[in-house]
Amino acid sequence: MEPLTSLKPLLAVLVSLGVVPILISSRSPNVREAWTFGAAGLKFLIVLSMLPAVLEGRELVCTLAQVLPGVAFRLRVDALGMLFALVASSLWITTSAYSIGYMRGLKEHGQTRYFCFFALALSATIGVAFSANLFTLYLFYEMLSFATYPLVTHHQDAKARHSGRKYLLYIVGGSIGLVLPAMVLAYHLSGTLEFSGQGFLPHSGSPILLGVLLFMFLFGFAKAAIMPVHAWLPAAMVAPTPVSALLHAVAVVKVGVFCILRVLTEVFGLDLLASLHLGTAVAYVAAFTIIAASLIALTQDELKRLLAFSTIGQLSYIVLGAALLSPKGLMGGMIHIAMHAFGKITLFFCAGAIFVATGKKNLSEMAGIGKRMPVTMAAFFIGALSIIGIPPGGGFLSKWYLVLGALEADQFPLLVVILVSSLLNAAYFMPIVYRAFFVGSRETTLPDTVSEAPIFCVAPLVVTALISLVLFFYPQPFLDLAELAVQTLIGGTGK
Amino acid sequence: MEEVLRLVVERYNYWIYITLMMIGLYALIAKNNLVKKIVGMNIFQTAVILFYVSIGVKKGATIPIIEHNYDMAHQAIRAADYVNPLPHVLMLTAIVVSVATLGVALAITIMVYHRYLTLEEDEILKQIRES
Amino acid sequence: MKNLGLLIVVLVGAVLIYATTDFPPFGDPESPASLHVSPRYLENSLEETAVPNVVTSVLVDYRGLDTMFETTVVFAAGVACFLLLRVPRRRTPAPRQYRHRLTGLTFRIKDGGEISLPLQEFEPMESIWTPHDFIIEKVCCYLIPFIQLFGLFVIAHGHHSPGGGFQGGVILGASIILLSLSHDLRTALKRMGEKTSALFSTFGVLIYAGTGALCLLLGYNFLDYQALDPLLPGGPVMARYHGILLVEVGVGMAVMGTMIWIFRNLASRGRHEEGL
Amino acid sequence: MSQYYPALLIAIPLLAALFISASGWLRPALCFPLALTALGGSLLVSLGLLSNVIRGIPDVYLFGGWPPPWGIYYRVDHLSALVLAVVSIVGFVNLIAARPAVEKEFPEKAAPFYTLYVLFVTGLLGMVITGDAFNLYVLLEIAAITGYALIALGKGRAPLSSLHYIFMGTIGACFYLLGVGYLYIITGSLNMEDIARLLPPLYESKVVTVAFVILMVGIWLKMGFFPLHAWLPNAYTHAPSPVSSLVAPLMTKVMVYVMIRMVLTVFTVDYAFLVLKLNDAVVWLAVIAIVAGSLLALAEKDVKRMLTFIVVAEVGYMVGGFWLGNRAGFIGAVLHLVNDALMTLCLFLAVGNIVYAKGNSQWDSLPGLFRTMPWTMGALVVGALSIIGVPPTCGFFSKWYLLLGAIQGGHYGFLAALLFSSLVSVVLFFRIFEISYFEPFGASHGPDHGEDGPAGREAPLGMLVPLWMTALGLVLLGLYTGEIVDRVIRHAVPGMML
Repeated sequence: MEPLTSLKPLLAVLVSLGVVPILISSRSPNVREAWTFGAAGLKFLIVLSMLPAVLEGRELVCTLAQVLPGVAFRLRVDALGMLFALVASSLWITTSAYSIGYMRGLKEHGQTRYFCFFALALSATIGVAFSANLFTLYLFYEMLSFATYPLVTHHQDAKARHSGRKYLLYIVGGSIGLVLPAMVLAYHLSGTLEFSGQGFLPHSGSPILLGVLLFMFLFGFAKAAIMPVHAWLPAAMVAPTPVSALLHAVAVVKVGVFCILRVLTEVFGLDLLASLHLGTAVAYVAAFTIIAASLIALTQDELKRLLAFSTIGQLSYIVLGAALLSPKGLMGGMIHIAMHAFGKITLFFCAGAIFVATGKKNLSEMAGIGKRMPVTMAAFFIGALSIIGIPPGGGFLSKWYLVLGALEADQFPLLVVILVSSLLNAAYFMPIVYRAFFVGSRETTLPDTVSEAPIFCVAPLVVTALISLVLFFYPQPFLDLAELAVQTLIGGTGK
Repeated sequence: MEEVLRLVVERYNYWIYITLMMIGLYALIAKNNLVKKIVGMNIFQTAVILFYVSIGVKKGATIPIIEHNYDMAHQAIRAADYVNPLPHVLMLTAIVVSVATLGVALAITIMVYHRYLTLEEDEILKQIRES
Repeated sequence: MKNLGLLIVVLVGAVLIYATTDFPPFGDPESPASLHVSPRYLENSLEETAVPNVVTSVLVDYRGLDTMFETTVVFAAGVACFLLLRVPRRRTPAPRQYRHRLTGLTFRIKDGGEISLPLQEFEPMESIWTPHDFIIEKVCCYLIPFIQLFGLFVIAHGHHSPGGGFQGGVILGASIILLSLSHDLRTALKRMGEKTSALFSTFGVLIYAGTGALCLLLGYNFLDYQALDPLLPGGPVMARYHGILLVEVGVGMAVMGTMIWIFRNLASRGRHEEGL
Repeated sequence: MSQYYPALLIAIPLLAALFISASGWLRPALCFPLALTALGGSLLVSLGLLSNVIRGIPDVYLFGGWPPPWGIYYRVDHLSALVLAVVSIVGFVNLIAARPAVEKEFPEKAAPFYTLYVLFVTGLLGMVITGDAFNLYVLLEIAAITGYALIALGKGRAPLSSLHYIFMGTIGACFYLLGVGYLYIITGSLNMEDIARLLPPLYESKVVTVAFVILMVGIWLKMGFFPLHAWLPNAYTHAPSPVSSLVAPLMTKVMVYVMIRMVLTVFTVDYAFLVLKLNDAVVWLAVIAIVAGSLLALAEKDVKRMLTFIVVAEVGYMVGGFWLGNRAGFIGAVLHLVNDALMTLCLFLAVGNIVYAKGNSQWDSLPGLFRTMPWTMGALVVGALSIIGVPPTCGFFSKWYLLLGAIQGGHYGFLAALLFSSLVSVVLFFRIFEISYFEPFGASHGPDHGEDGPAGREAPLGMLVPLWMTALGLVLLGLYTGEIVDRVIRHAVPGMML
């Protein structure tokens, strides 16, 4: 069907960008946060308003400027982008609420700056989701990198500085050192950067060159945290928890994965990957990351670091799903973007709520916390279920599709990897929940005064936990979107 | 051999300017005293001027000022009778430029001297390092 | 540094000498430089501009733009020396010295005090001061007017003999510089103040550029002196002739003013004191 | 009217410079408005020229009405119109920003300062537009002499640095003059196109080869191309900040333009790339320039000095891009010329603000700047992102073309050098940002949230406005890259490179 020309994608990107001057100029925190909320809600509504058209199978396009021959600064909303944008924009609302509770609860400094860059980062995220070509994608990717830097280093101390360095080293080093030349090379080979369902790279290119190109993209988009370029993610956990939650469970890392999905499916195309056996190679790299990250997560004591390694593992599921090159696998990967987002953000919110209420970061100090903060820990349990992939957590669905995909692709070793990793996930999450609820009161080191975190902290995590549950029973919008996305990819190949 | 000799004899003017120019360049690079450097710079510029002026020379020609009351109706002016005026014009400009450069260079040298009380470059650099 | 310099010099020299072998021989009337552009100047200058001195006509007319910028370079150097060296006079209390004009007696006034005697009989003086040499002073007094007259001649006669604005301007400037050398800076400054020399230099260039702009206003190209025809007698060719003269006067003024200006700032490190 | 543009372009600022000088003696208050009017006027004229060129109206202007090669003529084509616009924009914007600094540092010398400032811009404009090789030399010297004087005005070792600049600059200019003389002696002409017409039968002559070499060496000396760059960092560091932000963006760029002009118009691309076959060697020199410039910048602990080494590296970008000898490389070089002028302006203006507020730009004066001077630092970030090459700032697009050119030309050394320098720029700038963001440690903690941070004030509005105009210009320029390339630069690409 004909693509629709529409300004909506641009609006969706700009709405948070436009709110930044207002945030800077307003002195009252209440006004500032009201604006943040307003922008978040508006953004979600705009994204939502595009959903029907996308579900009909149409694409919304908005061309801004022709910057290079054959390359425009162009936004395009397709099913996959829609899926991601829905997740990101809906979670911005909850995170905004959570941020207010968290930042005020801890009396953090520089809150105006914080909300500004948060809004910028969200703009960039939506921009990535709606990019029509590699150039636009790269633009927003870089914008996100630099907008996140002040958030990661929010505390402005030596530790934050160190993490900030690591963050830049991996993210910017990857994007300039690897993605940029890869992009130029791709442009040189094909004369375009426009995404297309079949991929735009010519099939005639030398296999070695294409292989090198693929891995330049794979490791260059370091936000996806595929080993060995994962080390920035645990380091970046020095950030305030809402930042970790939204950016490092949803926006930043998912942007990385999303970029890799785009590269695999719409730059190379499934046929090309299959014919060069590159899919399998990527799949094994992802598989290694999954297992290794889960094993490392087992050894962690600091809750946020554990979550970080868990994230690294989960991200590679998505890459793995795409690399299977089978329809079901692809679908699994795409749905996992949503499922993991809701599950993981719940977990991060819980970690933050615990920190606000008790000041504790380490698991060893949290024994018995379930009795003091029952709501929080219940939500934690649901989130964990979703991540592990046990019904009624939404994560079950995505894992189901991934397993199907592995079967479809005849990749039994990968099937084993998925299952083993699920066991490992359970192995690092369940003890936490167990120790939270089922230890004697004598083992608790927590003072008696501890109770639930402020309402602004608790309400969002309850909401996200509930959504995780709901998604198991009613995954329709995401399933439909993913199916549509897969259809355009596979349909193009004539299957 | 004769060939080489002829080459030199016919073009000795260029050799002279090159020699002068290299003297200037050497002074610019190797001399330690700032004023000597400026002198070298001037020699360098003058060498270029000499080069240009020597382009304009024509054997058997006179200065490019047409005789007064030249009877143009009967006799066309023959360019070969007068030396080429263009290099002279250009070099007037170049001379003025070199004077201007010299003026500014001297002004700045005075500033340098006033600031460091010496014109020897190594001493100035030593002072800068020590401060 | 010395060895490096030697190396560079030898290298550059070798490259330059390498090229000379393809040069036309010295004084060759058949060289391309003598055959391509310049013949037209020689053959047509008299006809087109009525100026027999071809150097002048090329300098100020055919390649008048170069010369305008050349004058600007001089002007810029003057401004540059002023900008860098001139010390603005500050009224700080300090011991001052005065000389009685008639007797030559000197007085020293302590920090910022005032003299009660009639001021016109005294002139301020600086500590660095050498007495004038009578013979030099007088000889120069007689020389200077002739030098200046010669300078004016060189400017005015540039169309017909070697000379022109630059040469004449330098001679005029030198006359004032001679005055400062033979007497002292203050005497020269009294004859021609700093402001005067600066404005001379400015307006000299302004005459040149203004003439060009005038041509533009009259509907011709910039510096096309033909445009001055309605303003000057003698037809379009003579308009060029007169235009050249006008511009030469401007150049002379600019060069004279700037030479004096630069000299003063260089000689007194921008203080404009009595001695040099 | 528009046929007078080339004359007006030069006449307006030249006359204004004279009026400024005169008004310095008669009515000092008029100096700045006059300068502003002059540069504003030439900005309008240069934009007019650009639009003429885009609309395909040729602009040849015969001075004195004499036809070439006897007279001097100015010629506007796509390339020169673009560079003219850049020069006049930079000159104009920087002039606005210069005022507070001039009033603070040398109020009594405003008149000669503005005179020389306007003359400097005049010289550069003339160099870009002229079609006569010797006229270019005279204009070069105008720009040079005013530049020397303006630089020597700085504090500390500025006069010494300026003197070194004079020595090197004079050698460079004399080499240029000598090269023109060599061309004159075998062609008899000084007009660029006339020389180009006469040269082809003489390609075998040693004189042409040597003329080419010394011309290039002279121009490289003037632009600070790597082994010949020694004068540049000192001169640009110690100059007063309004001067550095004028000279650093413009002088090197215009010299790059002169290099391109010489190769394109005088020697022709065929000669430079096919007869001499120097491409590879020069590109490798550029690689060394980029790498060395970046590495030397790493060693500096003064923001301004660091920027000067970045300028050295950026010169390598442009020279290398041009000598790649293919279409993308050429477009990249020209685009980078435009972009880099604005990026350098933005960075030097920002540093100028820091110097204005803090007295110097050493690392010691950086801590807490994000708090005390958020606007200045914000613009610095934009400029830095552009140098690094982050879209949508313009730096990305020229880098893109350069990278593409490197790939198309198979010159992977150049590719690697470009990426290396981008990465080094990240390090360079984020070191600065880290210091000014994180330090002093502890200032941002505690319940008061660091209200009692380091003292300091934002620069005056008169400096911030031009700074932010430039910073936004970087983004706009980036978004309009397609237009610029399509309408202007594409037409300047010589036929051989297509």
